[in-house]
Amino acid sequence: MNTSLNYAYYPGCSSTGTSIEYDMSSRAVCAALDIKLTDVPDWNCCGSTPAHTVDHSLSSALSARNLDQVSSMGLDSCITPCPSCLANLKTASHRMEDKAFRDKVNNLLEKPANTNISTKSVLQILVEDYGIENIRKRVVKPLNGLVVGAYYGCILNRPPHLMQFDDREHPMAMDNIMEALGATVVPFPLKVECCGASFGIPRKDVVMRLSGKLLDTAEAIGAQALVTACPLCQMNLDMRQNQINHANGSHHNMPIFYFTQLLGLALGLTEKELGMNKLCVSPRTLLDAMANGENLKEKAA
Amino acid sequence: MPVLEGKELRIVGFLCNWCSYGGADTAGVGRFKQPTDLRIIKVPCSGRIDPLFVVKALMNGADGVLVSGCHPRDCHYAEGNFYARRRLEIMHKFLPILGYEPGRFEYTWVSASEGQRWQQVVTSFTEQIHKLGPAPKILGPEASDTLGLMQAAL
Amino acid sequence: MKIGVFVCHCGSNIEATVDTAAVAAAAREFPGVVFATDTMYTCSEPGQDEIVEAIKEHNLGGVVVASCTPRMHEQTFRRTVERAGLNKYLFEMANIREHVSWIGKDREANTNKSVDLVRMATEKLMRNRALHPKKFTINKRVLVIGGGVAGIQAALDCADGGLEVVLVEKTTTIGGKMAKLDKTFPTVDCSSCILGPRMVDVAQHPNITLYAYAEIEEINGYVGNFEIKVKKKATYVDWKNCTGCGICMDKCPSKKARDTFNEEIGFTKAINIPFPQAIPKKAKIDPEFCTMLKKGKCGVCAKVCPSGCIDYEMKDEFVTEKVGAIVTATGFDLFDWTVYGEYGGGRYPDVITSLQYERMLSASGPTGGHIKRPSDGKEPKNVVFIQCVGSRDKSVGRPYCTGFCCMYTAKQAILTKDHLPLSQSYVFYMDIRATGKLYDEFTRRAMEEYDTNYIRGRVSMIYPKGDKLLVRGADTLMGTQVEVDADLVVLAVGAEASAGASGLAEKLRISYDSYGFYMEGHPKLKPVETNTAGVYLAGACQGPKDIPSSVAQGSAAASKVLGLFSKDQLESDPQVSMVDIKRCIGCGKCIQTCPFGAIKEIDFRGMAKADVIETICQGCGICTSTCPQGAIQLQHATDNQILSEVNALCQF
Amino acid sequence: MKFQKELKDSIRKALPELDVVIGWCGSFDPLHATPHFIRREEDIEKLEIGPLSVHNLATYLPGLRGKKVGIVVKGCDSRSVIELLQEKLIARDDITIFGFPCTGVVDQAKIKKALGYVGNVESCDMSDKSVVIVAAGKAHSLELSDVLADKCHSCRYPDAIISDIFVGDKSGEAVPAPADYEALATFENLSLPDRFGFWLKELDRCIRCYACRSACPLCVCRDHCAAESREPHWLSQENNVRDKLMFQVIHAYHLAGRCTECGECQRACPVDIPVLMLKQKMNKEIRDIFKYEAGVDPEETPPLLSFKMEEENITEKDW
Repeated sequence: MNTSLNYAYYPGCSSTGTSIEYDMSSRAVCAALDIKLTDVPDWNCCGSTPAHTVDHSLSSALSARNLDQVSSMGLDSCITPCPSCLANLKTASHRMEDKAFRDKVNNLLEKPANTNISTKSVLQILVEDYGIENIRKRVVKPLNGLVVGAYYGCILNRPPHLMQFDDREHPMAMDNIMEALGATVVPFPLKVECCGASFGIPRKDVVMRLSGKLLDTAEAIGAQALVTACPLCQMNLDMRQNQINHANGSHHNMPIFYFTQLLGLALGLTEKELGMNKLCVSPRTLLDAMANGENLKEKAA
Repeated sequence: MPVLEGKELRIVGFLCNWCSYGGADTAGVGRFKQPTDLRIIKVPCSGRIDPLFVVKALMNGADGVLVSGCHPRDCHYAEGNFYARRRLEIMHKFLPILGYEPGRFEYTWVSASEGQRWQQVVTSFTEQIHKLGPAPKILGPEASDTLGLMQAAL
Repeated sequence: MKIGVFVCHCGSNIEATVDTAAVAAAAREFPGVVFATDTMYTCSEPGQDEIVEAIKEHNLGGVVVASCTPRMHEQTFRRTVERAGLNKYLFEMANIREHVSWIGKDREANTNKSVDLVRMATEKLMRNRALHPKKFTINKRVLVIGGGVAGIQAALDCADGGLEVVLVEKTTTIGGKMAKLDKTFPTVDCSSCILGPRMVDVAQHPNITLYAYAEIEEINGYVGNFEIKVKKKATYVDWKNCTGCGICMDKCPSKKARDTFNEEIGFTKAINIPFPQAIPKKAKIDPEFCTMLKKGKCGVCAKVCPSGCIDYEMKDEFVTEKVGAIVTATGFDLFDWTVYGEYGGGRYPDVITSLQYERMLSASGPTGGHIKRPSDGKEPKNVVFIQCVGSRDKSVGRPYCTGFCCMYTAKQAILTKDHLPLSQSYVFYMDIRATGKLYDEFTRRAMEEYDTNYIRGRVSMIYPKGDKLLVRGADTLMGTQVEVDADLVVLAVGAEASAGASGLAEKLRISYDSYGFYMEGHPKLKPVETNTAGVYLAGACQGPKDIPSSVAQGSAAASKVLGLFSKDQLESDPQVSMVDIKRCIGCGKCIQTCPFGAIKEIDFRGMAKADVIETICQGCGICTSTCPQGAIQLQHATDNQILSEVNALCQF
Repeated sequence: MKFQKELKDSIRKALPELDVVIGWCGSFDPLHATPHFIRREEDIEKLEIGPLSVHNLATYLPGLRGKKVGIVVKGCDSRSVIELLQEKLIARDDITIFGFPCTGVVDQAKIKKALGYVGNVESCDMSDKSVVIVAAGKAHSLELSDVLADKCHSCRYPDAIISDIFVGDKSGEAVPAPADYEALATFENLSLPDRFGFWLKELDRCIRCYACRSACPLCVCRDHCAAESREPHWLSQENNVRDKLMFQVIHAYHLAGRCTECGECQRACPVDIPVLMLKQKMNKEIRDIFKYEAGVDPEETPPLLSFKMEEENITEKDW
């Protein structure tokens, strides 16, 4: 399919570290779907943690510069895989509509920033611009009934007026994509609950409790894996799964995929391109079973 | 005379009895603070308002004229505000040829329950008129009475 | 004209921010004013007496009172000047309270503005003429719209008072929301036991004509002489012969029709009688589900009907009724709670509305009075009630309090324990509003005797956990989060204006607030009147109301109608248009634009002229602003009267 | 003109059934025409039509209500007839309309301006393109197009839109282009204070003769005009510019959606006040908002005497 989709791509800091597999798989998937991405030149931190909690103008100045970089590319829309980056970019644009605030921010920058840029998540453009039906047509290796729960986290579509994407209480974007890829989607009741990310450093006990509940629930509804669209959620559930088990006395062994990884798999991309080896909880068994053509839904039952 | 020099401008309101006059009452009952410039003339229906009253007020020295009736479809007399809307709109568009800024005259709809909306309308209309400043005035029987002063002002 | 001006202090309401003495002093300088004074309470008896005395002493020809809005006391003062022998239209009011003293504190500006308003009033007054009403005969029949408990009460009271009543009900049975209830608070007596006999009374009353499954198509005319076009919707059953035996319903093979009476807990048949006590007890076919009407095949009901009254060809029918007054009792609808995503947005079968729960509790309901979870039919153990769903919530556009949910939730918690003694009820509430007789005692009983766990806080999320629903919320008194494993969640959904309320308001020419509830004539003093003469309100159409208040309003509206009809003739408002026959050129533009058909063309010495039918003219004045030469003038709002006000304000 | 004879023949044929036929004939000098009321056969020969037939004869129709009237109309005049019919101010059955292809009429003010005072006019020849006026023994030549009325330059309806008898060949089926309001647009380039000053200056000359009103075919109130009434008392009778201007606004507003821009008001003005412009402004707004043009369809309703629940082209102020 020949698409004319063309976006500026803002990777965000996590993509160079903890969520490198999200970045890899996002790029690979877009390439496979003929969606053209051009990296924002000389991008910088979006100003998310911790700037946004202590200094609004600094945090927005960081984002504003990135948006201005996009505008210098001659593009008017920018996508990013990370919901936290997205929230901050959008917040900056929104705040910059206020003249007093805009002046304050522009003062911090070399030159006044054009922040009139539409920003979306990778997930959003796949659903809204590319279309799930078109994704369905491109599936070459269906997921064979893999039983997944879709976990969106708390900021992907909230605050709703700012994010303007999907239902704030009951998003379905990833559920629908997974269904199109041939997975068995079990309704995950805690799909917009907090994983505890912002307490990741100061109050690990809270993370253990909140993320633990997510894993408990996922297991209770029979999910073989969770899919996420957020580097922080993924990190808490995947990297900290062992700690959670230890803290809560649980025995979870649940792979936590980025949705782009499973999407890539179904599009026929290799595990390597998708960074499957970067996941802490090994998806090996599931991947092998899928590769062997086993029906995972029956297996789960 | 009618206005407090330097503080108020002369703003005339024509309000229908059923909705907007009641809305202004509701605003009063709610103690919603409003600028003091506006003086209200009560008429039974916005359909009763001959747009020529608006012109008459302006030519007699009003700085702004505000008309308010029931929302379309809610007219107590079923159709009055529909006629009013056409006639007032035409006059609104006509006034600039005489030399009056279009913003000197506005018409709107406020229901009897909309005290807050009334406050909002009065406040922003009064601000609008203050922004425009005093309207051009006809200062005497001969054109020269006015034009002389206009020249002097320029 | 010698004019007297009275500037009211209204206690401190006006005096605090307006120098009334200065206003009176300024008024004394106006042309025509021979007497001006400020008074403490002009509307009080001594205040009114002062006006009467001044009229006599100074031989006044007209009076201006500067006080509150004319909507408050114009009638009062008109009667006062009439008492002193003046025509009541030789009176004007300047509104210096609602439009001046209450909206700003700048005493200088307020005083100055008040002087202006008094000047306008005196200038207009000088152009007022004595007006005399005409008498016209009235039709002493009353239309009641809506057959809920308020409408039933109004209809019965009017009928008992000897009036002929036409009762129009949208659904196939009267009874309204109350008929769906199991029990009523705070007495916990059976709803249908108290409402049922009143419904039968309606059916049997010789003075009441009932049109069920009918709607108001058109309303014309005015107080005393309305003409109503009623649409009798097609039922496909000849009600004259239907005995309500129910055989058709038994045999109907189409079993998936929407059961609106039971709030769609389960289904009903395509031909059905909503419930056994329905009045009228007649069957109706739901064309959406009837195979015969949809596909032309079936016809079972026609075969089994013993009185042969099935008519698949039936069409809507229109009847015209003439009445002199209208009572509107169209009730309320329930807020669509599915906008609350945090409550599942409608995805969880075991999250239900309070009215659905009520049907479940009712012995004549779809579960025979057994509390069963819709998902699996099991008896619940933990039942969670959530209050203020669509009440007191700006985010969903419903900032008002529905007012009766606290009470019915307490009742439902009590009934839950009665039905299932081992159950535990939880109520998430914001505040408890129990301000009726025996109401607070009742909610305390729910807590203390029935062991209902009241948790003050909102619910943030409901999600399924196994076969239960986990309800998570805040307990704001404890400052903690609470989670309850619920088997069933009941949402106390708020009331909103009934669908179609605004459409009916447009036909009735009455106003409604931004939520669609009808506006009463005065929030305190005219609770059942509207600003349209001859149209009255009863029950929840004016705002959410519980049963006792609705019944009280039904009776109040009836008493207003009986009062109106106590005279054989009504006086028409003389504030109507009048044609100056010399000036009229017979162009007919006024006839063309009059919304009421109140102007006709007459032949005057061979020339066409316009003529106003005074009893039909409603006094809008569209004709006056249409007539280019000003030959037709609305009395009391003539061009000259309005121009005099403009000129008083804008003196070059 | 070549169809003059044909017209006279048709009038001759129709006259027995009619009380009067209104046309034009020569006036006090060869440069002027005057309305001509044909009641008898011998009046017919005096009929003259041409560039001097400036008067809109429809003005006489409401006053002759009840009589059988024949009327000769230019294209622009016919629109006034339609408007009167639309407002039921005259009865269709009572009037017989004679149409002809008009090629434009002169604006006497332009001739006066071009020639100045030339003494007694002895003859006037208006051939297709030029005007030759002999006065006091001296010939003066003008281009016809230079002295045609403004409205003729932008004429969109040269042929009567409505007629019972049409003589001559129609100028064509051309679909009329939308009116352009060039002069109005130029005026609207002025600043607001300049416009205000303009009207005061112009109206200062007004002598309140009300010729504008008397010439207007749609000023049907006649003796009952709001301008001179006390009930209602819109205007004082004092000599002040405020009331003079107010009258013009009243006139324009009362004509809103009715005026066909025949220009009689301005032609009749003895002190040359450009009063037509106010009516054109009303018409332009009426056209923009209601997509309506007066005097085209006798079955239409003037827009200010009707309404729509939803007005597509009215955007109300957002507060």
